[in-house]
Amino acid sequence: MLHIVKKDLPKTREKIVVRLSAVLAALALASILVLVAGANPFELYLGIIQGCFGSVYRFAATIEKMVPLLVLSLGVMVAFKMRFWNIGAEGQFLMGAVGTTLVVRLLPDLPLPIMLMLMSVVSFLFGAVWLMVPAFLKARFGTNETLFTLMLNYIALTLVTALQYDFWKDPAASGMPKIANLPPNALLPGVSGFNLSILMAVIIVLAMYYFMNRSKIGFEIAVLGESENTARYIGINVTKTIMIAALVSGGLCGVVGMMQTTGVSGALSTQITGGLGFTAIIVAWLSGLKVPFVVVNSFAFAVLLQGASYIQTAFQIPGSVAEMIQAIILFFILGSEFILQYRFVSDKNKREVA
Amino acid sequence: APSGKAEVTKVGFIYVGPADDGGWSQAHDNGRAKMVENLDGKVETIVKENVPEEKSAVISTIRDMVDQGCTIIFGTSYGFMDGMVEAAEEFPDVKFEHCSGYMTSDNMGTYFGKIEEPRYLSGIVAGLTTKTNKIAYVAAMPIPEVIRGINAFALGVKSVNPAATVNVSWTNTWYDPTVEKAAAEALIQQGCDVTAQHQDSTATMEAAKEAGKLSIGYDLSAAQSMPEVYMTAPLWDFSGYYTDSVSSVIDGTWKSQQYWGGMTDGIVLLDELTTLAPGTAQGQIDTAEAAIKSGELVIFAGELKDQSGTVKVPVGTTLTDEAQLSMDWFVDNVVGSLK
Amino acid sequence: MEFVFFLTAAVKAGTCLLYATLGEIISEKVGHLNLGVEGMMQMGAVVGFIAGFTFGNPYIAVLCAAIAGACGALIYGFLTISLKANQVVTGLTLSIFGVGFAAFFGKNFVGKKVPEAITTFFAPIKLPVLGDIPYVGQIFFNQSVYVYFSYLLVIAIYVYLYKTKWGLNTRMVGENPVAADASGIPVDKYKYFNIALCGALCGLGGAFLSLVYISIYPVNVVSGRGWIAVALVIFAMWNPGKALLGAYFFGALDIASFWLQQYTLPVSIYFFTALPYLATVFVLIFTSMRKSSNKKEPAWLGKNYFKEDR
Amino acid sequence: MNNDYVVKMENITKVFGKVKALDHVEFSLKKGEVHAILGENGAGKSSLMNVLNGIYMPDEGQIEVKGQRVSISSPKIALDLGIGMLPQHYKLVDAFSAMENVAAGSRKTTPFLNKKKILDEMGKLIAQLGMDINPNKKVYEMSVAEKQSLEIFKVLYRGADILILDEPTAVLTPQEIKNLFEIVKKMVATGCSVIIITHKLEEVMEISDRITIMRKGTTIQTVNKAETTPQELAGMMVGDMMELNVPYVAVKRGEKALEVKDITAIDRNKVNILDHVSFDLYAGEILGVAGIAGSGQKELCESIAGLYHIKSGEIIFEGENIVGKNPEKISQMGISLSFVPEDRLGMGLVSSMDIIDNVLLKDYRNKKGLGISRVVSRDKAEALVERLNVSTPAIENHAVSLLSGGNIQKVLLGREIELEPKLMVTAYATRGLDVGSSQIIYELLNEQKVKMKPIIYVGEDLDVLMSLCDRILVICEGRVTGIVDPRKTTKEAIGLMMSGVISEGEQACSIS
Ligand SMILES: Nc1ncnc2c1ncn2[C@@H]1O[C@H](COP(=O)(O)OP(=O)(O)OP(=O)(O)O)[C@@H](O)[C@H]1O
Ligand SMILES: Nc1ncnc2c1ncn2[C@@H]1O[C@H](COP(=O)(O)OP(=O)(O)OP(=O)(O)O)[C@@H](O)[C@H]1O
Ligand SMILES: [Mg+2]
Ligand SMILES: [Mg+2]
Repeated sequence: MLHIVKKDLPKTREKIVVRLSAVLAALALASILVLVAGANPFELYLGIIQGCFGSVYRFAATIEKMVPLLVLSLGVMVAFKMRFWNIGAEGQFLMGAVGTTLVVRLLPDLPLPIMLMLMSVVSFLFGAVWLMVPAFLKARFGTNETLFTLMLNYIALTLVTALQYDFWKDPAASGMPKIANLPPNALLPGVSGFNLSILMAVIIVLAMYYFMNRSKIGFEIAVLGESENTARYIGINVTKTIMIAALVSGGLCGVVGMMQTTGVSGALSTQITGGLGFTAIIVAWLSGLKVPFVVVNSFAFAVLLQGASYIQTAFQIPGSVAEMIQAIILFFILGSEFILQYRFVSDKNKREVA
Repeated sequence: APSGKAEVTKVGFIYVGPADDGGWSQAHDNGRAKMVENLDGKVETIVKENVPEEKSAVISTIRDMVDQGCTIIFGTSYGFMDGMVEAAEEFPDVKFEHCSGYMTSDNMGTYFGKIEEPRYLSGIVAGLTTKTNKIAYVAAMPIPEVIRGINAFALGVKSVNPAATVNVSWTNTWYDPTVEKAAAEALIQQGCDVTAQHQDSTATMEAAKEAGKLSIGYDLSAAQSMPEVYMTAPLWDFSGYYTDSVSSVIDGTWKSQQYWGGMTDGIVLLDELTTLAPGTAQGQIDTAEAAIKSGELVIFAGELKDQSGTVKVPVGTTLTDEAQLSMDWFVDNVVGSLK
Repeated sequence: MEFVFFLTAAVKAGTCLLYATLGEIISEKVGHLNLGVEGMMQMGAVVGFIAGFTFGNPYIAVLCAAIAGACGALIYGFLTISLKANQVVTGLTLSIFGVGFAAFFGKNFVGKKVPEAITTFFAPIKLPVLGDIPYVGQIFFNQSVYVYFSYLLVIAIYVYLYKTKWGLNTRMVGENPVAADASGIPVDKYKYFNIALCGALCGLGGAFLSLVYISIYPVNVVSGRGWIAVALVIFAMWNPGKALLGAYFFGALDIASFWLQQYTLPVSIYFFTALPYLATVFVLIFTSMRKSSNKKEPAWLGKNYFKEDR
Repeated sequence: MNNDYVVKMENITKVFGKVKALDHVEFSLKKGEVHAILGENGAGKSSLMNVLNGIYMPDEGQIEVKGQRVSISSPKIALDLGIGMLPQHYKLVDAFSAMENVAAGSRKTTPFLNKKKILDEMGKLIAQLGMDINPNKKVYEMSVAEKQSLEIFKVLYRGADILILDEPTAVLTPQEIKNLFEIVKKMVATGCSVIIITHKLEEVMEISDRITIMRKGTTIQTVNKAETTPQELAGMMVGDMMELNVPYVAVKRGEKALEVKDITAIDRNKVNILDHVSFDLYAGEILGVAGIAGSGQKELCESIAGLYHIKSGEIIFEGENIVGKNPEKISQMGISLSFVPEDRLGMGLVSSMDIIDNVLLKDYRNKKGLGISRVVSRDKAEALVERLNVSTPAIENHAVSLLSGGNIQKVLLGREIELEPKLMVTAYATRGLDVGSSQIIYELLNEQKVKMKPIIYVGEDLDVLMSLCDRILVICEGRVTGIVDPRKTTKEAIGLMMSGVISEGEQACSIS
């Protein structure tokens, strides 16, 4: 018989080895699926890599997928650090996009720089409010935020659906349920896939690194996440800190809504998030809520996403295979954390006499 | 042979649903397969299914396809329009063909068929069939293409049964059997005894089958799959158009155009009536079909009133192509709102 | 009469939610927030359909669906119970997996029809006596056996949770596994059992969609109903009886728009789409405002248990 | 031979990460005895018992129960062997009634719950043991003592005949301790064997038959009570003989530092948890607060620190009424609170952070700007560990939750003292601490007093209060029943006040 015990904090090398092995094991298992799908797994994995780095355009596509994921993950991370399970990134993203579109609808003629600034602020606020409501209720009544933010995703989605199919339906689209494309003075400047949102993301990463590791409020968030009693005791204003964390967390996710609407999609729609809000939760978690790893892991996920879309067209392999490979890799990484935190001890020495 | 390989033209197809949806996308995919067969060995196709009608998704799909060497790309859903227009600008050397839209450029054309012609004929069948004088019509989205179809159908119904109404329910999706079936069930429970559809699956007919009603299909013949309810359907046949278009790319004669073919061109047709259709239908349809083909019968010819009774097309006039392409009103025997 | 038909349809539309919700209630009662409901439903739907299509036998189809759902749940269970992985993240991953799984294995079945044998088996059957009660008979007792089975399940699960020692132990594990362990309850076994049961029920919910609710296999059968089930658990306040009512209420909202299109409404039709979520949020806030720890979520919901933790 | 012993543990070793909690420990329990385990904080007492109860699996060693070699891999197996434990932290389900807590997991419970039968059975046993348990009461409505009774009842109900009590008296009032010991005696009379962990030597002398002393993960010795003295026991515990007396340092008291005027506060149940409390506090004095648990001590401390809402009254500090100020403001004014709650980790420390970050908790606001810096805190943490002899493998990247209870407490109190506050409020500073560590704490407090700091000391042990404090404020059910000079009164008199008898003459002295 074996039993498990907690072990020392793992060494850096061990972490790398374990995680890499997990990914390799996952790929090995996924190969079976690929074979079922009628392709050569080795070629396919190579295809994923080619799909991400094979050409400038493909690389740009990878980066384009990484940027929103990165910022969303950073946003989610802030809340998670406080043990506030914000799984509403999807909804905050949508609300940010709604805010962005609202700015354009109300003030269509602003010059580009002012337009962009105003849209950033408004999308930030829209995303922030979408999280501050559950945050406030959590602070006030202890309302379960996991479930609340999950619900808010769908409320936001219905709102966008209503806007797209009804209230903001573009009359010029002759009945097609879509919201009008943004005018040129509301589009993020950029060239073929690379645009200003990359710069925004870099700034956000640096700011968040400082915020989480070197700022008072970041420290307070961490303390609050560990123990509310202690936070109150050292004089942290609990409600205020929760609200600030929610502001930053929801706000960042909201800004992604602006980056995607103005930089990629060109118009608000129900499809705009592509489920990234959920992926971001996984990224933030796998990164141990540490900024540098969020960057690394967002890139890794972007590679998977872009690679998946490439093999679909290149190998005519259904996208669902890519989805399953992605999930299998995640399962393995999630499982491998166990090896890093626990170890097995055999209790055979007490077994011999029963 | 390797020597032949160099001349292979790569063609991209973007579908809104699965290629085997039993409806719209499958109609295109059948056309594609036929085209590949016709142009034996000279083309290779890349297909992407289930692409959302959202600009960035469309553009990134197109970029993928261009990156893999496609020189002509067919986008087969109305909602792909924005993305295709922008991609056409980004890739001036690639030809684009968009089905059912209205935007064109030097390297982007549109193609579509006058499906309202067979729809009108199917309306005749429905009008003759209904006993309750309520016909269910499960429809995707209130865009001109669909509205036009509903109106043509309703006019067909009216031509044989002025008392019958066409009851419309919107699903806001091209393809979702679950939703389609629920919508159809609701209409049937509300008294409809014949169903028609502008949807890409056969779920509406399934609902009719469970309730013991009869159906008009769409896109593809369901004579085999739905023998219990299927009477006929307005059908698509894209193989001719795809073959012509891709050939013109191969021999360098491709030009941007707005193609809008009718029953005479073979891109649209009415399926053979099954035995479930009323006995009198065949004769009336043959007459109407001949009249349409000869130009004697114009579907949207006055006098046409909308639901509120306002005259939209006065006696003696016909609706212009333009007005047809932006149709946003229902004729007066349609029940349902435009939202 | 039209309203009675509407309610009949609502019960049918709510049944898939009911199965999944009962499953998720059991999982949450044992302290595991499994956000993989959507995925498990998908797995059940596709495997159930394939089995049904291949063998034409309703029992085999339903059994396979339950097993598929349970397998999905066991992946989640193994990761969160034995390997102590984060529940939210694992659940989300399971959803991604299940959707991919269904899309992949269901690809060749898209557009295929449920075999006649199964359609007949699951066709509405009017129950003697009960079916003759005015209105109620038509709404509740003129349904498929699949629906009748869900009535029995509600009762069985209620009895299980509140009237048996296994249910008491289960609830203790969800409220405080430390206490449960100290009381000699094999915590992990209870967790595995309940989570597998949750998966089986979610699988059945998914298979209801692919075998009964529709008759043609579509691309994405479940399309978000798993998330509504997660909402419904809260709406029902972890109570199987309320889950039944809630499921029909949510089911009604799911189909309301098709029945209301003929009427001019005072509110946007999208309000009805949002209503399940709004109602759930309301319940969530309302229950948290109450002081008593009754009728709240299980105290250890979402937290893993390692007995040597401090 | 073996039949005499119901438990024999040999060579038990248990390692947690870098900490060797148990190092080849030997322990045995005779049938029908009360066996006390004594030891410093972190000596491994709880760990050893957790091994016996199947919560921890030992890395090495053998266990024999009732003559059988066994492997106890879960509490269930332990229970099957008749071993039940009252854990240091209670393991009850708040949302359940007492009955449900007892029935869950019990082998006696029938597949379909038969409430009536369970209630009958419980009633019988409750009467037999003379316990005060209401089977229908929900745990979240219970007091600490009630919860403890319930925990003990739970294991007895399951038929345990080897009972482990881990620091059961730490949270009880003298009366409750008496009741507990009554129950223990009744149990022994019916053939049970009891292991009891405590730090209080007089309790050991009162209740036990044999005593095992542990130090740093090893057993030092097992002795018969009749053959030893408290002094000898204390000596074995800490390694060498220690002065047991708490020193009183006479200091001439200074200015009035704090004035509490007629404060009243209500708790969740709308009861006056503080009822018109008034007193003054002077520089250079230690004001003790005595009272049975739950009399309002916690709320009093929290009120001063701004953590508890006060309904009426004033607290004047440095000429200002601080009622209604937020905790941050109050701590900036120099008032420090160190409160050791029953579960030790509840308040004041962040369990998953290391010592440095826990020191930083109180420091980080001192730096200007939006950022933080760990330089100063690192030095302070080093000094603290050295000065209070905290045993920890590291001050960095080693969560405080991995330390033993006593060491956690040293970190908490040490940090507060390092802050050089203008006013110190400490509650239960030595709760659960061993003699040596307690001594260090008292010295630290006296040191502060000599520096003319005003100190409020809430304590549990009357002997300590009486020799350490300048004055003792006695409260009962939220009311001040007296403020006395311990050198002019008796323990009995204070005991009376704690039970609600107001001493008028003494109260007058508080107003002066
Ligand atoms: N979540 C993660 N995702 C990917 N790689 C990781 C992750 N966590 C750790 N690593 C790998 O492990 C290495 C070190 O991580 P670790 O957390 O041990 O750092 P550390 O030295 O403890 O830093 P810190 O002092 O900030 O905690 C990294 O270089 C990285 O390659
Ligand atoms: N679960 C655990 N994880 C890590 N370390 C542990 C754990 N349990 C105990 N330890 C360590 O083992 C040692 C012994 O701890 P234990 O709780 O047995 O001490 P104790 O004698 O009960 O002390 P106290 O009187 O303070 O309760 C301590 O150093 C403690 O930090
Ligand atoms: Mg201990
Ligand atoms: Mg580290």
